[in-house]
Amino acid sequence: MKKTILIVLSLILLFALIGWMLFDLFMGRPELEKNPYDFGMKKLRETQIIPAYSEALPIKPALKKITSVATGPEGKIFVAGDGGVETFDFGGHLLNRISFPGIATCIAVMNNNILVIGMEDHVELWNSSGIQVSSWKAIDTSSVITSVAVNKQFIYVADAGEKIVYKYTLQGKMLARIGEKDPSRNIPGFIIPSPFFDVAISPAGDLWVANTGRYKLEKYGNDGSLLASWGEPSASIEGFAGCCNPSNFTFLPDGLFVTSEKGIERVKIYSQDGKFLALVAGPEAFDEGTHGLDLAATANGWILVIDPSRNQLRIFLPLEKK
Amino acid sequence: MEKQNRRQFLRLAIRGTLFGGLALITGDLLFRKGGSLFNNNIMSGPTVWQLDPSKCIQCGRCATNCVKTPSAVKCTHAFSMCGYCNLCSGYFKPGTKNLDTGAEKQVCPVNAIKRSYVEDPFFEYTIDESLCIGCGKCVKGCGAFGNGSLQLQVRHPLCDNCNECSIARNCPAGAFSRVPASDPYLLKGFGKDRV
Amino acid sequence: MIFLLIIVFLPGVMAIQRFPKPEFESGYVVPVNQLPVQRGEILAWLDVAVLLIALSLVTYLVLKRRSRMGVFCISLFSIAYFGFYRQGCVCSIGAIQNVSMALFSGNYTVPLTVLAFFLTPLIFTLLFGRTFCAAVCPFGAFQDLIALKPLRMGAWLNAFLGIIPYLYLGLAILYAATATEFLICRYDPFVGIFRLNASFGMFLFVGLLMLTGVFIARPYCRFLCPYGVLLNWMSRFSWKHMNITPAECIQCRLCENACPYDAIEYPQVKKNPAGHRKQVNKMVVLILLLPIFIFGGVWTGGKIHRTLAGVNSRVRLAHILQPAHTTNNQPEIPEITAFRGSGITQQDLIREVTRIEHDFLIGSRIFGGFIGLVFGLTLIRLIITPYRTDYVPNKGTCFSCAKCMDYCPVVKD
Amino acid sequence: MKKLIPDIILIKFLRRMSMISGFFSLLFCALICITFLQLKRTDPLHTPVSTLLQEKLIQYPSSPNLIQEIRQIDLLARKAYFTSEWQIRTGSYLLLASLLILIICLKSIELITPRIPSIQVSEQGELWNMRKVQFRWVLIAGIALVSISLTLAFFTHRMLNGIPNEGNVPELFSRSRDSLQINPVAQSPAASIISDTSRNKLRSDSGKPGGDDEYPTQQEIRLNFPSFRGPDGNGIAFQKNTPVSWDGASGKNVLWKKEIPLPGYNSPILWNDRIFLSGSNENKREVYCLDAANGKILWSADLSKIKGSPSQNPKVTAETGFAASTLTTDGIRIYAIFANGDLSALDFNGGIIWTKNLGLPNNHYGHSSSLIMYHDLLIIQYDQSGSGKVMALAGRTGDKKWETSRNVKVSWSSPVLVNTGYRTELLLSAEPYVASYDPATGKELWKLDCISGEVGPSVAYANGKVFSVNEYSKLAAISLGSIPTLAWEDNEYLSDVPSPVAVKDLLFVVTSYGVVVCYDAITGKKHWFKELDKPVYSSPIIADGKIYILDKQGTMHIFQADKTLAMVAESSLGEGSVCTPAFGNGRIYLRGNRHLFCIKK
Repeated sequence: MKKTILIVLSLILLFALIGWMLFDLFMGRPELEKNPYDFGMKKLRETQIIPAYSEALPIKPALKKITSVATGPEGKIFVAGDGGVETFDFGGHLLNRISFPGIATCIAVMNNNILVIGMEDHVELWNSSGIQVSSWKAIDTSSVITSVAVNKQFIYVADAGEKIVYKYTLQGKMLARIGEKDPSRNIPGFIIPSPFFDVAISPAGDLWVANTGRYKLEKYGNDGSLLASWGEPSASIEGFAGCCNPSNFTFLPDGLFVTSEKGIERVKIYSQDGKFLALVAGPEAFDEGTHGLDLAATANGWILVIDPSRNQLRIFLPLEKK
Repeated sequence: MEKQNRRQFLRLAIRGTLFGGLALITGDLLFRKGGSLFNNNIMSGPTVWQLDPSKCIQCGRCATNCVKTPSAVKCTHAFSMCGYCNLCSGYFKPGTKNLDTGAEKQVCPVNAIKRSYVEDPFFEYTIDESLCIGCGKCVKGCGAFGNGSLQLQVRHPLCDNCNECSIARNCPAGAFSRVPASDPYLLKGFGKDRV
Repeated sequence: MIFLLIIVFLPGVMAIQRFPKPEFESGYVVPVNQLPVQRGEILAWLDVAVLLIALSLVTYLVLKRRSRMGVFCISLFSIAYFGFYRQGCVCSIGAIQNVSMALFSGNYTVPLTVLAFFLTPLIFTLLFGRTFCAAVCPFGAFQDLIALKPLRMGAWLNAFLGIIPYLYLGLAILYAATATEFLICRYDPFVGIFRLNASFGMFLFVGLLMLTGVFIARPYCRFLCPYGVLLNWMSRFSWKHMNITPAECIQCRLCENACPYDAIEYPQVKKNPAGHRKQVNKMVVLILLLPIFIFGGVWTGGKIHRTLAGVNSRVRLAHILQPAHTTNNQPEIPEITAFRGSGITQQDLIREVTRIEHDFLIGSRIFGGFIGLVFGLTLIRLIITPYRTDYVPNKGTCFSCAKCMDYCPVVKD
Repeated sequence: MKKLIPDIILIKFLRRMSMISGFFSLLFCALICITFLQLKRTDPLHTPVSTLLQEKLIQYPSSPNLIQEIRQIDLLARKAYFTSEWQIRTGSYLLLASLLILIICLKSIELITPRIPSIQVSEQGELWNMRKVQFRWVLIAGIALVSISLTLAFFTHRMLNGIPNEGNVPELFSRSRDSLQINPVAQSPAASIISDTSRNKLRSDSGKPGGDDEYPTQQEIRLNFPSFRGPDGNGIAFQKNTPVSWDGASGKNVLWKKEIPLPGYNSPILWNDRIFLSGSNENKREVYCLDAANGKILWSADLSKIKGSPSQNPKVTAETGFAASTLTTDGIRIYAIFANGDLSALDFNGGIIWTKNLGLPNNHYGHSSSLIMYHDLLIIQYDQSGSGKVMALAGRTGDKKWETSRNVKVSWSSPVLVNTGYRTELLLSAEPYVASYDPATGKELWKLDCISGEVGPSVAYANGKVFSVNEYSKLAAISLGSIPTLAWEDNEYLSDVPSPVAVKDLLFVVTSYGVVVCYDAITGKKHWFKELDKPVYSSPIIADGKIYILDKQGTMHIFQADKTLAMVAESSLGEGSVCTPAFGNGRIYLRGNRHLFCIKK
């Protein structure tokens, strides 16, 4: 008698175990158990304030890997990428395409429509009809040119490899190295942990450089002296979030800063003295993990953003003031 | 007794067939194109499990799903990719102000990352694998903001090399795969691709 | 032996072309990642050697020396080696899956050592009976150890539960062949013990299984083990199988209750009261019914193929991606994040899933047919009149553990 | 040979040993379980206390004692974590050891105890009956197995069918698709039906909002005409053998006509044997229920003074009126909205279930967006100058389930609910964009700037393409996909009142000045166009493969919904109309300026 009870019990146990196996196999939902070690990215990517801009139809260049955008005179949009440069009008219609081997990492445009194109380790000048004007010699084997800026007399080249900004004449003669560590002139030097290193010329004609390792934008004079700087690290909307930000920046016609960040992808507008003004596009507008949102602004205040992850030129228009 | 003999013979026949079956299977496995003997994709040796950091999304299941506790998956630091940032987003919680090694500022749940001063403004970050539980929090932070030099990898001396890895089964990104034991590691950023 | 685990440090040989790191003025040198590797292949072959030796030793002990004690000692060894040292992960049972995956899904080739682990026991069994189960298989040995109060079960229970291994085998092969997952390893109760480490679910699982194992001897081997099915087939037609008595059986009936696995067949000399003709008719009917059994299985298989496919991770993903799951209030499911990152379109996934489900349709039909066949044959087997004069082990289910031998008073002169 | 210890004592001792070790092994087992659960639940850094303090720290950064506190707690937490890990490890060793002792003891007891050969008669009994029993049980096992697997298959089946299928899917899916095909509409109805049912299932087991409330299946809805421009609000009717020729003047094929007491530009809706519509003037608001068989007004509900209804009237133009929004129903309740934002839910007998006022719409022509149901959610597009929004109320209670604000200008278009293959999307059109929302949660799925001006027409949808049009703006075709993009656009023929309608690869645009254009939906090239030279305000409906266009003077122009221009018939109502027809089986219900007509073959 006792035997049978034992047998029955152990059999029930056996069946229970098999039942559990089946249940676990067919009904188990591993994907629903939450991650106890969540970094909290989702929370970080939530923005509290509404963007002051709305997105228009993006331009989809035919280039494989787009890297950089610039606006030229008479409202042309130049998009540089792997194997060439494409020119668009505001309607997003392709005007013409320049093709060349190699990746154009950055682009700037002179008033006479000459394109200044930064390749991996050297700079090339092209005219808008697709004829190469000149190709300068490589700066250094370790060079990684991430940005070029141009004003009337000079071309400034940001080299993330050498962590320095070079000042050239329009003909390609190197004049100076800007931003080298120099305690005597209390220049801290650039810290560039990753290949995001942007330069731009403000409408006032000043040279601004993004010192991403220090989360600051720095203003340099003609003599290479550090004139001003602003910016501080912060996950909140006013600051630059974490490492290597702002990854890119540009200026609006009225001299306001437009900055873009990676990590928490967002495009923001700051006043001349570095006060946060408005959000152009928050993280929800971009795929998570999008790096290198290169920026340009048009004369009528549109903001053009390179989206490498979607390989699109995103266009943001200001909402009319209420 | 001839009935017995018939039985005997029948058994012999079936035994033969069974043996033949085994032989067939083996032969196929060994000699077919890409079989265990004459194959060109060097998989016939023992295999190990490999985590592809470029697919990894740091869901934290390496920490929770490994048959070992703590997990055999550890954070590996590819120093040659590290920016040696002062504010390391893999080390500090986002939005940390004054940068010291205070517990309230650290991302790592088990204090497995050591932060040591190199020179202004550079800091070295090393992983103490005896503490690391492979949760990938730091990897997330480093990948999102920095160069992604912190990466999860299966540490093979610790790994039991199960026939089926229970992390692999639950990996949402399918980042695990069997690879020849000859080169078990795969670190992102080595080779051509730039960060 | 544990210290044989070799650790190789790869120097920073890999050419690194990358964004240049900061240049340090303090002469700081960037450390090299140290990437130690797995234990070498030689050791895998060593395992095979150990397996071979253990097998032949056990076979010798059972068939020639008839020593239970020896078998017991070997079983302790294999628990120690294959179990606790090798952590139960050089495993013939699991090897079924590697083999079937290699057979059916192209891009996987089975390592030779694994193949060896799959074949050796089968061949040995084909020659000498299930001596592998007796003491070499760590799982069997372990259960043998904890079978403290084995109770005998009715023959009908054995028949009833005896079906389960076939299902387990079928499923395991189905999932391995579709490269879905390794079912046997996933629900392998004993590795947890050998590793002293398991998920909580498995921990309970093995605990309870051990509890049953105290009263039902070798529950896994008899009512779950898929490899047991293959061994059973082999053993049935083995060349030399151990016998209870060394010489002539004297019908002393001392061994009647000796076997904790109900694997002893009693003498059967009486004719069937139902009469021979009736029996033959029954037989004929069953044989005619066999195709129907099979088709029934195929049909059922076709019906449940979607359910079975639901286990596949890709199919699961396709379900998860349904919008009902993606609401913005709870944190996003990692599967979805990963899918978005992967750059595969939903259409591609669907196409893939459709293909997988199609494979499963075929697979589960075959599976169903197989099970149908098993049923049919089992029933037929139950019709056949055995004719036995002696107490003999059932060559299919006998584990050749030599327990019964000690009960036999007969001595070889 | 003499033993050192007599067996009896030895056995006693062993018994004790085994008892003790057994007890300990159980103990260790329990302990391991407990610590294990502790360990799995905690991530060292996220003890509730520390997280609390962390939040405090964000408020007062650099308060030293707070930091101190956190660090201590943190240290403790980590200690606890690692000790519990250690405990488990040692625990399992101990467990193993005790088990070993236990086994050894019992084994040796077994060895020592002299074994008396037992020859009790085995309980096995006769082999034959034994075999019989075995036979029976194997059969039972077989039957059990089959039934289990079938039930399993049955219960998981629907869920497994929920896989999205759209575009060129392999035959395995497409077969099941044809079998469920009910109509020539572009997006596979099978897909929508299946995914909807599956969503119901998933919803009910994940307890989503309103999961408790029942609502009609897609098939039921498609047998009726429960909202403006058909079940999905996209101008597609699913009824067959619809009448084509009638004459209001002579009463040919007019089953009945009934005068509607109060004016209103809203269109009739149909559920089973009942028709619902509303009428209103400055100070009276009414909902009417008519018997579809004879046009008798079964009841009329007076909604003139409901709670919270604003005192002053909204300013509306004669072209819009006070009751421009069409009602909707879920087969259980009828929902009506009026130009002053009064919203009410009625039961099928005219009883008022709930009412509320959404606030006087700030809309210079008068609010005219119609209502639509998603499952048990009442969806309201409420775009007004200054504050655009779309919201969903629980049909049963009127509680707000979600509300999403829209950064748009005021609009007069109506929501469209279509299944785009693997999800149901709520499509709204207003300057500056066409936007899509998840009707279950209100989460914005996508938006695209492509429309401007005072948007009146609602969107059309077919085959993964959304079409939106407006006068002085453009006709935009948006192709969906991971990122919706503008497929093509045109600005030759634009409409400011009638909505476009699309089917398969054809798009029909009817302009308010009376031109019908048939576009190729994929490329945007025109197949044909026809000038009706009469203005059209009513929106075209495609039913039974024909497109029905009702002009302002009440003449119905019926064409084949086809690449080539083929006029089917022209039938006049004898009364002007600006309303959109509703289709029942074999019938059409038309609201003229004064009467409601029922047309029957």
